[in-house]
Amino acid sequence: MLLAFGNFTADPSVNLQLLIGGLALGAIYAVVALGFVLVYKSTDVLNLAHGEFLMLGAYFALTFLISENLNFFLGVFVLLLVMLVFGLVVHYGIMRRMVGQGFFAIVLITLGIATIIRALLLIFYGPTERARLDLLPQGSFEVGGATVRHVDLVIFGVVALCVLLFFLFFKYTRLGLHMRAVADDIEAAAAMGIDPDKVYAMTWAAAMVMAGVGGLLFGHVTGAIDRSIEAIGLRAFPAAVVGGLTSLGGSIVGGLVVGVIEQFANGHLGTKWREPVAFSVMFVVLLVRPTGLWGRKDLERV
Amino acid sequence: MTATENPAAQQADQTYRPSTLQRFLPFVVAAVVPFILGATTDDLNFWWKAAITIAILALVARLAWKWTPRGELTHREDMRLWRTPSDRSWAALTMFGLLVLPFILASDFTPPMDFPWATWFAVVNLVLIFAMGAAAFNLLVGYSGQISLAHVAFLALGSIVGGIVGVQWSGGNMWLALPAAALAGAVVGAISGLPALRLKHLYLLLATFGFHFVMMLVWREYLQEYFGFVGIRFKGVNSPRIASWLHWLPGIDPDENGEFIITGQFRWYWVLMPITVLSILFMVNVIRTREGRAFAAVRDRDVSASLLGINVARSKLMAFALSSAVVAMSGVLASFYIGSRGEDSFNVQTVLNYAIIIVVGGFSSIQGAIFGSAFFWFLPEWFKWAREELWFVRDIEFLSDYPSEIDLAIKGFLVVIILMFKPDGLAGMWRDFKNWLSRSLARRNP
Amino acid sequence: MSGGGLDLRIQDLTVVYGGVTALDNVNITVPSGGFVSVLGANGAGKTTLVRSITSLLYLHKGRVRRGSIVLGGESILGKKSPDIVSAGVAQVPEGRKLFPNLTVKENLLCGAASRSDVSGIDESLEQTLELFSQLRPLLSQTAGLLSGGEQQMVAVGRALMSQPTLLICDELSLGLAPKIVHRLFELLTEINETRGTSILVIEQNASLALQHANDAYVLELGRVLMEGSATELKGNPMVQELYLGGGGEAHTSYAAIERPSRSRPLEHGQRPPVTES
Amino acid sequence: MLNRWLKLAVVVFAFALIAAACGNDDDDTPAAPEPTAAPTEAPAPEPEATEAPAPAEEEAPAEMTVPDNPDNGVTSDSIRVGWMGDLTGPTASSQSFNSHGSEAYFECANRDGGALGRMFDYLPEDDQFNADNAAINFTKLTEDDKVIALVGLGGSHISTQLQPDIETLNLPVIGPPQTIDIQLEGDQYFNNLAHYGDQADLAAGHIGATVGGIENAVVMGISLEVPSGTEFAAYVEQSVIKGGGTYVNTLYVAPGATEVTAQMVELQSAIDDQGVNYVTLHGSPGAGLVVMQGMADVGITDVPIIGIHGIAANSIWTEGPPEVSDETFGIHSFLTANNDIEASAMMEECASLAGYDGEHLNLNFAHGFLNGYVFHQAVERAAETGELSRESLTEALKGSFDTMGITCPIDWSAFPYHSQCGAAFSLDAASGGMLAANPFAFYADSFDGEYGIEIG
Repeated sequence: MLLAFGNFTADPSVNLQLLIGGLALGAIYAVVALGFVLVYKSTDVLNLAHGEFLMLGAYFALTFLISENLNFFLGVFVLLLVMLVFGLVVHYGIMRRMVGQGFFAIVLITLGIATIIRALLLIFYGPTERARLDLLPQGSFEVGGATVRHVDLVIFGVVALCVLLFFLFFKYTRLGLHMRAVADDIEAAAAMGIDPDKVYAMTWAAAMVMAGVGGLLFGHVTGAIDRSIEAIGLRAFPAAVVGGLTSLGGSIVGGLVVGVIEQFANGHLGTKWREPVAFSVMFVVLLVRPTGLWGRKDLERV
Repeated sequence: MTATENPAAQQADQTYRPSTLQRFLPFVVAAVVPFILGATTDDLNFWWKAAITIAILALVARLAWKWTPRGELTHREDMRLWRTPSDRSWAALTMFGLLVLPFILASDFTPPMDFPWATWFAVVNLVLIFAMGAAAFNLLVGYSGQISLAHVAFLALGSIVGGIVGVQWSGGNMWLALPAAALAGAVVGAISGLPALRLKHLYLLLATFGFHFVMMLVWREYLQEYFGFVGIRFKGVNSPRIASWLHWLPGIDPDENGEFIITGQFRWYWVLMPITVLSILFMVNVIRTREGRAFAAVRDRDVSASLLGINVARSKLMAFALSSAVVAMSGVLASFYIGSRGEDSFNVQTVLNYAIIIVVGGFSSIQGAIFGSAFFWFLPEWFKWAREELWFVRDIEFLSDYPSEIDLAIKGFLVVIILMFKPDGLAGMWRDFKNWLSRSLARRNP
Repeated sequence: MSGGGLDLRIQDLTVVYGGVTALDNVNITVPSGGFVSVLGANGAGKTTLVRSITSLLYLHKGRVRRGSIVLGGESILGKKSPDIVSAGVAQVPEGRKLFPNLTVKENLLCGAASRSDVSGIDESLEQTLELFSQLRPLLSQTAGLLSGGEQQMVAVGRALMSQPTLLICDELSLGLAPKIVHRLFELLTEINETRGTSILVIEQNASLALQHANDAYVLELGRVLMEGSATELKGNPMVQELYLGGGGEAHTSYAAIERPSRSRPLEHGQRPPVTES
Repeated sequence: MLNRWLKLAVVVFAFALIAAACGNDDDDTPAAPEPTAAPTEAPAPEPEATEAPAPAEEEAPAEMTVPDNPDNGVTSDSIRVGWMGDLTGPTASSQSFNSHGSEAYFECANRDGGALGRMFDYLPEDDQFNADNAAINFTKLTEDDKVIALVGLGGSHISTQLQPDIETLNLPVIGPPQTIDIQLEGDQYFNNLAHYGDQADLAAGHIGATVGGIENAVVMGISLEVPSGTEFAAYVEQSVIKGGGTYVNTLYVAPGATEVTAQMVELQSAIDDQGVNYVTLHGSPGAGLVVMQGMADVGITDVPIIGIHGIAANSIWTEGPPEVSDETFGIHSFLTANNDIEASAMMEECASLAGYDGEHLNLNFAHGFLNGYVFHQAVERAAETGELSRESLTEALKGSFDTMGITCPIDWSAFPYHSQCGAAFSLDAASGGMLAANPFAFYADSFDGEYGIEIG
């Protein structure tokens, strides 16, 4: 029984439920992937702290919306504002000085930031787990024997909206154009009078706001709000890679694909296969098509 | 040709002159430390020990002086492990410290201010194990430039091999498990390095991270299949022993059954210290070989490296294999030293811990791994001691309320600060300090 | 704005990267409406000079140790690069440095990043397209896919989008066919003459640069080796020898000229480069 | 030349000054640690009580005095006792309460004068869910602090790694929070939690009582995918089958999982196909919450849950979805202050004295609290032999102890030393504490001592 290889079932409602669960999980992965794709695309930083940012968002949501019991919209506004300020702090306090440093040093500094956030959350919130949030519409309905939660639909909607907003922003606004220019070539952009510093600060703020949104959403679907939710940051890597690390739309599709794959691995092979299968998929994508499904071509390969 | 005749040689000689003082520096520092400690204790024996220490140090200093080359460095000298007299004296001092320190710690030395000596002994052992693993990690990531997050997977591999060879097959023979783990680490390491032939930087990092999760699956399966609920037990009946033909060595006394079981911090130290020192020297030596310099060439620019006739693929796989072999060995040592490895032994936090170690210690220098792991393990103990003993720390209630959390925060802040302001880490600071001291001492003496 | 360029005065400029001195007491003047070229081989410090003017040294961990850069009577040293662009300095960077994933139009619009007048930007875009008429059909093309000559035109056009009073061109000729380079230089002359924009050309291709420029400087190993009017320098035997591939009689004077050397004795107060083993 | 040395000397001197400054402050070197009997009710800090201990001794009442035994944590003014476990890390939310309970007890005991004229010196060490830290902490506690006993030992494989050393040192361990087989092998473990096998029996009994006879029970296990989860599931399976019930399968949840959709799908189909009518749950409170939320999400609200002691934490009920937690019970061996027990007032008082208000309603706090109380009793009992050492304490522990009603009376006279006590708990909404569904006596039949199956 220890080497349980699961039971392959052909029951359609089971597979449907797994599919729906996978899409729900995938939507969360998409939120996370969107966050670090945004940062990676604009600033070339692989942000390993994004899971912690998300956790920060979830805990802040807990504080503003549950403990302080603010009005929902006011609370969300305050949450996003705080996250935005935090993003500016991360940029102006730390990342700004790292421009021009080596790739791995920047990866490691995000690990340092992650460590600090974890320590601070431990100090201020303690180790005890909290109930998940229940501010978005609760309840569910049945589709072909499978349960669909209202929250999942809200998450889908929010994620789609975010992607749309980002798309419009990048395509049609001056700041979006400048962000893309900086992403392409920071020195040339600076020579054209675009202030990379400002663009980076905006990027970090936007990523942090995304993490706030993600934390708020994830706080509604995780079993409990505790330290373990930071792991979502690392678990969403396959999603980002499959979608292509430089493509916002790709991160959505990647998230959904990886979510479904994970859920089927979990359901049919057993829970321990979850991460290995997801990361193996990532591995194969990396070897076969490192740009992911929609990523840019100009990546670093041997 | 004497130095005065050739201007170039004269210049070289001039850059050398300060180092005559430099070579004394370690001994001066070494002599100062006992005096500082002595000033805070009433232990009279301590002064004796300090006096003997200084006498021996003076002797070593005399020898170091004698070995000092004059004038230019020849190529042969340049290729030496310890090139300059100051290198040599630091090495001598380190060896001396490594040999003498445990006796001081294990004796009835009365420390000033309730210093937790025995704990530090345990910490020293862990530092040795971690330094070995971190140095190998640094060799791969820092020196060879192959970004990998899979090193903890190789610790797990070491544990698995230790479990199979050291526990299941031979009932506690660590000496068999070590080479087996090195072999397995080299083979699996080379395999895990295959993506490096195609991928770089970020993509390599993610690929190796994927390898980590696959290895964790293997580890969990193995653990549950063969060891059930409690994890592998490397201690107790499976404690490693020292071969009977080694019992003639001084200080190795078998117990009443004629066996020498490695148990307790003191005995473990004598096992761990030589293995760690030798493996680190081995890696430092590798760097000096043609093969090792190829690693750096590939790191800096692999295209031009291949134009220079370096087999890039071979060099990358070599780096992976070499690093993984040593990491797997440190995995075996850690398993037998800690005594048990369970489900939580190789989590992502461990990956991050190693990253913290090499950042704080200093990226891309083998020395940095030693500094880093020492710092990583000593900081919490030092902080604990400070909270209990130092008045200005003791009074801050906040610090005592959240000790582990603040440890964590300090480590995080240090990683950030070091990467921002001192990317060379502690090793770099140490080098700067030595340079500054010898320069400022030498400035008045043209 | 478009009438009359500003003058640029660089005095005693010394720039270091870490411990290495890249520029040493450089004095260069671009008069208002002038066309100046700076010649030099690889490693002479030409690109560093551009970076110093446009304040991009920080991206390469360099810093100005001494000296001043004054544009139109106002010091621009230490200003941030967006402010310098706003002050009227535009550059065509070495190697073109287009934004490869952006379209040609977006690339051109990025050139106007320092401006906020929407209608003015549209007007400039139109002017630029008139100047480089073959770019018009390529507007929605991704810039990375263009040919080298087209890319260089986009790069020059992009620089003009900010309506500069001083245009700096770094290695305009690099990797391009001579015909295209000639065309570009003619265009520069045209811009210089019709708009009055001051132009500073950093070049390895000395014959071309000396042909179009009024004044020229020769930079070597971080120091200004020679300066003078373009015609003057064209006649200089050493310039002919080194940069114009000139005749044999120059050998004698080559040896006679004292060239700066990196291994010169250190000046008082100057710290030696830190070398660590 | 001279200048150089002068500079160096200045540096050295500065170092020495700094060191001396640090050193002078707290130089209470045990220069003359006279093996005197300490003053009795006195707050210890007698100014330089080296030469004249006589006046204090005269007033000593008939209380027991024992000589100092610094190698075993007994000094002239303190008795050192350690605690090892996770104060940070994924299991901290249950284990930290345990440490707080012990700390609260010792705060109270010290306020009331300690024991044997000495104060309890409680030394909790944080393993941070890491075996390497545990190795350091154990060395610190046993070699530097030289504690006489441990009143807590966390982490299953951490106790595995330490077992040989604990035996060598003859170090008594009171109430390790985990119950795993390894602790049955050691003569030093005094466990006041029921063994996993007994808890499984109890769960089976509770299931039987709920569904009208164990033979009607169709049970599905949900365990955290760690070795102890496998162990608990195997015991439950054995107990249910022995009673004639049906055990369907064990579902595993990965540690740190944030959702359990796939497991719920399988549970749902098992309910539909095989009629599962009970779920047994293993894991930390966090993992328990994840499972309960998952059940609520797919609408499995009519299948009751019974969980092992990690699940019996208040947060399961206060934070979990009410439609599921209403039907949830957790097995534990302790009572909290809201139950009608002798120690209620004392637990509350001590908790607030130690700054842990409200935690007296937590089962793990009660566990830690009792560990302290048992240790206190054992110390006084050991002192009757005339010396206080690890050996005499171990011997003294092999007996029965008062528990102030926090758990069943403890009798550790026969090996293996663990509790025969447990009950199914759920949250009492009125008091906010945990309430047993039935008194301990009700479940006494479940403790048959038959377990220890071979698995794996």
